[in-house]
Amino acid sequence: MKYVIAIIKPFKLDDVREALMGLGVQGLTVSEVKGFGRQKGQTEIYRGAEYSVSFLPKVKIELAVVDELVERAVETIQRTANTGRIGDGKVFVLDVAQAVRIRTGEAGDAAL
Amino acid sequence: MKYVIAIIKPFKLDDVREALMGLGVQGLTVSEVKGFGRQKGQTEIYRGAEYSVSFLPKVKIELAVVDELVERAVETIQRTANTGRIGDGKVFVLDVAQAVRIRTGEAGDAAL
Amino acid sequence: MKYVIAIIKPFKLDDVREALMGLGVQGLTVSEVKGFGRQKGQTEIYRGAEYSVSFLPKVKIELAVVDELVERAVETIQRTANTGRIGDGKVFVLDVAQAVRIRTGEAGDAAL
Amino acid sequence: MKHFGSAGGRAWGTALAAIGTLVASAGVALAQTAPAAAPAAPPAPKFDSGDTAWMLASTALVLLMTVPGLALYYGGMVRKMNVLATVMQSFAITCLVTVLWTVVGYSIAFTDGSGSTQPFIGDFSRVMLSGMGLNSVNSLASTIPESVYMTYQMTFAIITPALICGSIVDRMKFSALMWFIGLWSILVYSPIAHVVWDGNGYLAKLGVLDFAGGTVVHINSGVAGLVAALYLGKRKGYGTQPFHPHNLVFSLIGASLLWVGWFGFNAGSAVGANANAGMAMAVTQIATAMAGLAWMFTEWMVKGKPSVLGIISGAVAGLVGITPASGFVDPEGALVIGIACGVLCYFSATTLKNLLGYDDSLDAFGVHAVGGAIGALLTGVFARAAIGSGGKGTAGGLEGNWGQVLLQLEGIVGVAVFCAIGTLIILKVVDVVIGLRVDEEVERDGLDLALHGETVP
Amino acid sequence: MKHFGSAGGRAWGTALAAIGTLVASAGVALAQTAPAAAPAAPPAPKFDSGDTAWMLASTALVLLMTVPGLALYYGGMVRKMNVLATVMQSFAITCLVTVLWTVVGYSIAFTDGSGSTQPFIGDFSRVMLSGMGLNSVNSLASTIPESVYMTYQMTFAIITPALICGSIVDRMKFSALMWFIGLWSILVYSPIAHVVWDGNGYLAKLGVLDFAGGTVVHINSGVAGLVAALYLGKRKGYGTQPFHPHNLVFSLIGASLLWVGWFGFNAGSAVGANANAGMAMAVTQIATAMAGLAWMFTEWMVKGKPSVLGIISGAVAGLVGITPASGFVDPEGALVIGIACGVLCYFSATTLKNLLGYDDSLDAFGVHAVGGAIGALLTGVFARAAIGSGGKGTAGGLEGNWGQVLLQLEGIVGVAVFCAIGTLIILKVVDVVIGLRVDEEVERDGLDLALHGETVP
Amino acid sequence: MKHFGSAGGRAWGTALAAIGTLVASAGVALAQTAPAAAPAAPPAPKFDSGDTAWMLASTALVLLMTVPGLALYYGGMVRKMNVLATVMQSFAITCLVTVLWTVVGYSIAFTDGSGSTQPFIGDFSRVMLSGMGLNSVNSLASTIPESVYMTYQMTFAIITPALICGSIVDRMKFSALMWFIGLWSILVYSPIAHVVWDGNGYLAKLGVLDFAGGTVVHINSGVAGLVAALYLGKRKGYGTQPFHPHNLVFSLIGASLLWVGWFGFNAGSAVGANANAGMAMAVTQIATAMAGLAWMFTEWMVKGKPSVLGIISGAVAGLVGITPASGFVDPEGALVIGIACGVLCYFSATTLKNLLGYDDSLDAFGVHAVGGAIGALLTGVFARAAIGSGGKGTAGGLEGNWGQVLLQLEGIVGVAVFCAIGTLIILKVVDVVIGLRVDEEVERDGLDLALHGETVP
Ligand SMILES: Nc1ncnc2c1ncn2[C@@H]1O[C@H](COP(=O)(O)OP(=O)(O)O)[C@@H](O)[C@H]1O
Ligand SMILES: Nc1ncnc2c1ncn2[C@@H]1O[C@H](COP(=O)(O)OP(=O)(O)O)[C@@H](O)[C@H]1O
Ligand SMILES: Nc1ncnc2c1ncn2[C@@H]1O[C@H](COP(=O)(O)OP(=O)(O)O)[C@@H](O)[C@H]1O
Repeated sequence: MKYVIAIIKPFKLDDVREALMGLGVQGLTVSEVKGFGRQKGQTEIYRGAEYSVSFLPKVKIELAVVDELVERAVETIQRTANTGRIGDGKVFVLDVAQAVRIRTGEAGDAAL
Repeated sequence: MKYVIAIIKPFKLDDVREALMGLGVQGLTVSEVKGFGRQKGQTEIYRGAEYSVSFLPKVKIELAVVDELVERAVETIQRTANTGRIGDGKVFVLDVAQAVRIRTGEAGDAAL
Repeated sequence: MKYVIAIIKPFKLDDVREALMGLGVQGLTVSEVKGFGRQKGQTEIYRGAEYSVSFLPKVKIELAVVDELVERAVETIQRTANTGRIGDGKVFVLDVAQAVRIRTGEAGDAAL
Repeated sequence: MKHFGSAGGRAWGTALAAIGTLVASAGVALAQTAPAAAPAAPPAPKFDSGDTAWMLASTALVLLMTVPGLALYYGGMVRKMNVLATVMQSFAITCLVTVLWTVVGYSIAFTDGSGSTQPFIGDFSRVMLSGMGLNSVNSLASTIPESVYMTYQMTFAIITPALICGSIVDRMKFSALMWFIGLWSILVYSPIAHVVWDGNGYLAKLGVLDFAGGTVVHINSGVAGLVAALYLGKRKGYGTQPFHPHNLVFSLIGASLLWVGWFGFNAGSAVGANANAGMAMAVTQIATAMAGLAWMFTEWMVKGKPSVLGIISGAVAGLVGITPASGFVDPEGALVIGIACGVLCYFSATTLKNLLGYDDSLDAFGVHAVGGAIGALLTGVFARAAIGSGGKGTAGGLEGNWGQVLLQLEGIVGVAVFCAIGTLIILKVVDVVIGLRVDEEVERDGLDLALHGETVP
Repeated sequence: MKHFGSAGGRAWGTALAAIGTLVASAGVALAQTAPAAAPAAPPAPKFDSGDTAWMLASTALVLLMTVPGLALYYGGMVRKMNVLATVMQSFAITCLVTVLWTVVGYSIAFTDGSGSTQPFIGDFSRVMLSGMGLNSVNSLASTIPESVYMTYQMTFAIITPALICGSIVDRMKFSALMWFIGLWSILVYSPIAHVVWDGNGYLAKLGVLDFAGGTVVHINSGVAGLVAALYLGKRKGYGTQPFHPHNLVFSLIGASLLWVGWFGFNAGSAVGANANAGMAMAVTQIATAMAGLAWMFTEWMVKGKPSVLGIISGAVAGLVGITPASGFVDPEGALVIGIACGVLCYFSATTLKNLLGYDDSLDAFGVHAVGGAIGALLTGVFARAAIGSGGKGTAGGLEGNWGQVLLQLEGIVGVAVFCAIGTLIILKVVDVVIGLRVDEEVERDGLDLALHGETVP
Repeated sequence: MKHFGSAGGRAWGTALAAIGTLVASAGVALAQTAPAAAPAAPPAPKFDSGDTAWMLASTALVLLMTVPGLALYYGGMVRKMNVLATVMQSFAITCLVTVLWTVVGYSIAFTDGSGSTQPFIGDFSRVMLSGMGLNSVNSLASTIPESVYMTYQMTFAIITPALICGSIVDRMKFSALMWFIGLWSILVYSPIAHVVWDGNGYLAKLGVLDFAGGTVVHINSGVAGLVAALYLGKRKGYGTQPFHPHNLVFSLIGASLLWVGWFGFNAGSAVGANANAGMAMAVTQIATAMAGLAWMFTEWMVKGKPSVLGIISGAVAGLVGITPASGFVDPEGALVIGIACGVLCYFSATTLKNLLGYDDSLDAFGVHAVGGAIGALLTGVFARAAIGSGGKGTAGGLEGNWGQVLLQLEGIVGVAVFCAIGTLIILKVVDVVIGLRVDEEVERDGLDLALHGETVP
């Protein structure tokens, strides 16, 4: 099982979620994050002070997927979240040592 | 050392934290996330528009634990956060390559 | 490639970001989290009720870095975020199995 | 002391009977609707435009107290998942009571009535406000149009039940609340308003002093709140889980608007733009500020920190305490009332509540009933003949008339007992018919989404 | 019926010509500035201090409706990324229209005018408010200083275009909005205010009843909103993505302040502190509450839950509906108007909008135009001779004068058509010159940061 | 020019001596408490109910400016961790100053005084408001009860020190603030109010025009703010870290309530519901809107974007600027004052502040002192004899009386210098006794939790 972490543009969330569902993904977890990268933010001005916004709003998606699905999941995210513009984000894949479903105590792939 | 990521129902946070403390866990980090899964959300209605709430509020707990504790930590979380109802959440365990305590620079298990 | 997760005090964020940039890090992702640990919070009082604030505001930084940089990145974070006071936080390093840049589809180190 | 003897007991018994009559005859009255013919227009009365201007403005100010004032004051104090449900209560009650007051509430409270029920309720001559035309006048407000007085009093009828919500937030069904408040407004509020304020009212005739509603509004709502809190029981997790107030900035806005609006409440109760109104405004401001400081410093000493929630609670306690007194006392009396309310309400909302263990969630009882009672009693102490009624007022204890304090006590006890019984009966009926409390899961996950299908960020 | 024949048509044609004249002559007038000499001061008029007090207070109340009232009502309903852009619109329009009204708007709307344009626009004698001194009086408000009446009417001129924004949020350029509103205020609002309210106005002379602005303010803004929404097209993602309202607590504050401020709007339209004002306040309160309940219960039945957004929308619908009627109907009429507006606006803002598929984002049309039209028509039905004009008012349908309903219909149609044409022309011009809509990316990522360089947390 | 010679210097020296006397004798006076006997009631004066109605309403409006207006205006601009501490300051100052004004402040400011101190302070005859009964009248407000005038002036005494907080947020101890403001209110505010507004006041006698407080309120608070900002030093991280305003929606609500409430401030300063009040309201509205636009367009040109913070800052600058002028100028003067304040305050709060490098955190100086000075000077230019004092007013420069501009300058300088010295002394004393600034760690992690034990979400 792998743990996929994707940082994407916020307005792409619903598309990505639906595309993953289409793939058979049953669950995922989402959080609001701020991203710093090549994409440069705009400037916020407050009276005398100007701040260049170095952090841009992004959405982080985390999902554990069974090994067979990982490749397609990553590819699906990459394709769906893509706008071709700088700042589209990244996908990282990590190994999972164990997984448990809290409701039932099921472990391993059955936990998903 | 392992990195335990648990997605639980928000109102269980305090119980879980206390149970983990009882186990000897010294620290953990918490964030508010939105979860998508088998549990279906309610419908929000705004004048003409209805949105089925596909994302439900969840809490994510992250904690690094020494190898000896992992099993018990996972089991404790599973037991404490359990309500038996759909949407109780998941626990994932990942490998940690290294850990450092910022205050002292201590590394490895001593960092926790 | 490694995935570095650092929990730091919020007011250190800008320093850490700049120090990492100086090292050649191109991107990172930040989220607001609440930390529980040795550092004890203050007490909040609402009329008759007193709550000891067990969770303190922290900032979580996540960044994927190429293997060559990991050590220096961790060390830089540790040094910059350090105040010498309890509650300074932790750095954890995890292995990354794969990374993809959404905009281009580039994989591996080129994704960063 | 005689008022506490059998005569007093009998009188309050009659009150309950009067309410019975009310319930019975209301149906009839509503069926016939009102005696449609507006009385042959009398010669147009000469209204005072200045008095009318102030009462129009006061009406707006008192409405501002409930929406958005009270909505925000309460809404900011509950947990995030119940914020919308809480502000919804104030807003919906504003709508509901407006309609009920139009249909029957005003008629019960502010018409003369007749016979043995006269000391307790009015009659049905103003059902649907029939007969209230451009030229009509209520005898309690002779220099302004009746339409203004009716609307002004309506805003009091609105805020009183809305205050009760402070005791029952986080756990009462919205549907049950609507029934409870609707019945309470007609069966408890209107009669008590009649008893205390109408010229024929039982307590008014006794000489109980209540300028702007210490008994009618605050003791009444606070006692009803306590009864409801006890009936409903505690919120799940009360005392064990942290109940973090969502956003005290909202509460501070609410408290501020309560303060500003209270000028309409107290100075408006002079029913004119005159020196009585001016003095009522002055003492309101002084007592409120003093009570805010008193609560703040008490908390600072006891707990080590002065909090936003503390100072605004203190200010509200001061506003409550000066309410019955505002037309009768001078600035020095106001300072004392302020200190008393700030300090004592602090302890009643913290120590006392914790001691007795009931979950009066946002302290409708601890602040409104306790503050109202303190204010009503101290009115009896500090009333000055030179201040009340344009200078021909009742003297209080300090001017030698200690009997007034006993009278005030009778007012407090009478209203509290009547209110407690009425509230309990209504709660029981609603509970049996549709149930009062939300499901455990709804309570745990928040009322906003479950009851109203909405959330705040 | 004759008003719908050719005479009526010609009249409205003249109206457009009058506006042409206006545009042409405005330049000239502004160039010459105003006939500087203030008329030799006539003997100081004796103002009524009570009436003046109430109109000063009313002016403050109506300003409160737009800032912060409307700003919050709308701001709370849009997505988080557009909150500041939305509140900015109300605030900037307040500033812009104040200046334009000073420069020329008041003069167009509330001076006598002359010749064939007189039924449609005034003249330029009050450009830059020249000649408005301490002693001057507007004939529509004889007991108060003209400065008060001018400022009071200014607040109406402010809120009307601000209401339009409900239809165009989330997608219109701020610069384009400034131009659009500026032109609209002068070329559409001022003439319509003259037509309906000035003694020489075309609709005023016909006998169309509009106490406080059902046509001038609500139908006008609502129709302009619809035209703008259709012209701009839908927001990206409308109907497919969830558009989560940022924070309905803000909307509830806004709705509450609209309610409170509306007392100044409706009761203030009596231009004095008298029984007419009192009755207007009473019926405003009653219709609003009734409409809030009506929308809430309708939604509860249809959708299963009573929502905060629902009850506040209903209350606003009731405020809109009672606006034209408030000086003419009694409490029973108010209850009917309230129910009608609550129920029908619910369906117009939900079912009807979804059916027809336009993106009237925050329902400026669905609530204001529809509610305004319902209110204007029902004014014709429920107007009572004993209520209007200090007791010497126009009778409505229920008192036998059904012709009034047709008159009201002419008022509605006349204003709607004129407004629609004027709005369309202005939009087209601004679109051609600077473009109306923001870039797709700006719309997607939010207007706050892109247009104003700021964000909310 | 003579007023700047030695006579003027001596006069201001006496002022400081008068304050010395004040400090000394206050203790005595308070010990004796007040001459308890209320003067044998004179025949009841005939108050004007319309004037009284407007002044009651105005008092409510001015209170609304501070709570919640100013609290929100400032609270929305600071970082999230200091929001509650900031709103707490406004609320606590409201309470504190109310009590101090009751005890001694009103007496110092608005009684006649005697002897050589008369031009600078009053006497102690109204300590504890003794002698203020239903029939008493203040000679500055002859048509309304003294209780109303006292409370009205109290709201000015409240907002002035609350404005200072804009300069010192994020770093001053709450306890130190209470001491500082308490002393400042008695020793700086009350004397200056006497000097400028009391019939016997030094500047009043000279003929300095300040209708509603350009010097007393705005220059006074702005200068005090600057002195405090300089004394305290910059906030940690100022200029290097981003200080993100918590929520500008709160600031916009605050600015809007300031605007609405300012009608009570300026039009209320006519102390009656008359044509002067009407004109003051009109010019207030016009100057505010013009300044809002002026700041917005300046920022738009300079920085490329019109911001919410910009337009609301401009509006506040306009309100400040028109304050001294509001009873004296006509709409054209108002437009010029609006433009001047909008543009110049923009540069003073941005360019000038950055240039000089002080950390006047929320620009109490840059907006209030600068705007107040601009307004005070331009009052001298644009005052029209036909507008002031019911038509018998002072002419300004444009009507030939350029000497008035110099007089105004003397007023500005006199107030600024006196205020600066007084403020500095008080700060020094409080600093030595209990220390002014919070610990570095508290400043870094936020005042909300450390000082008040509360947080916002
Ligand atoms: N090394 C990294 N580790 C973690 N997150 C990253 C990293 N680099 C970029 N990100 C995240 O991806 C987002 C997009 O990256 P950016 O460099 O702006 O554009 P792109 O993905 O097109 O190269 C960033 O805002 C940040 O949230
Ligand atoms: N594959 C997954 N990866 C990450 N998080 C998941 C995954 N599946 C579920 N979750 C998280 O767990 C929560 C509960 O899952 P759900 O399927 O609703 O119920 P259950 O845990 O009872 O099977 C989800 O809301 C989501 O936050
Ligand atoms: N085992 C852990 N796993 C994850 N996060 C931790 C762990 N221990 C501590 N933290 C995080 O680090 C923060 C600081 O830890 P704390 O024990 O208070 O101080 P220190 O880092 O100085 O030892 C905590 O608030 C928490 O967010």
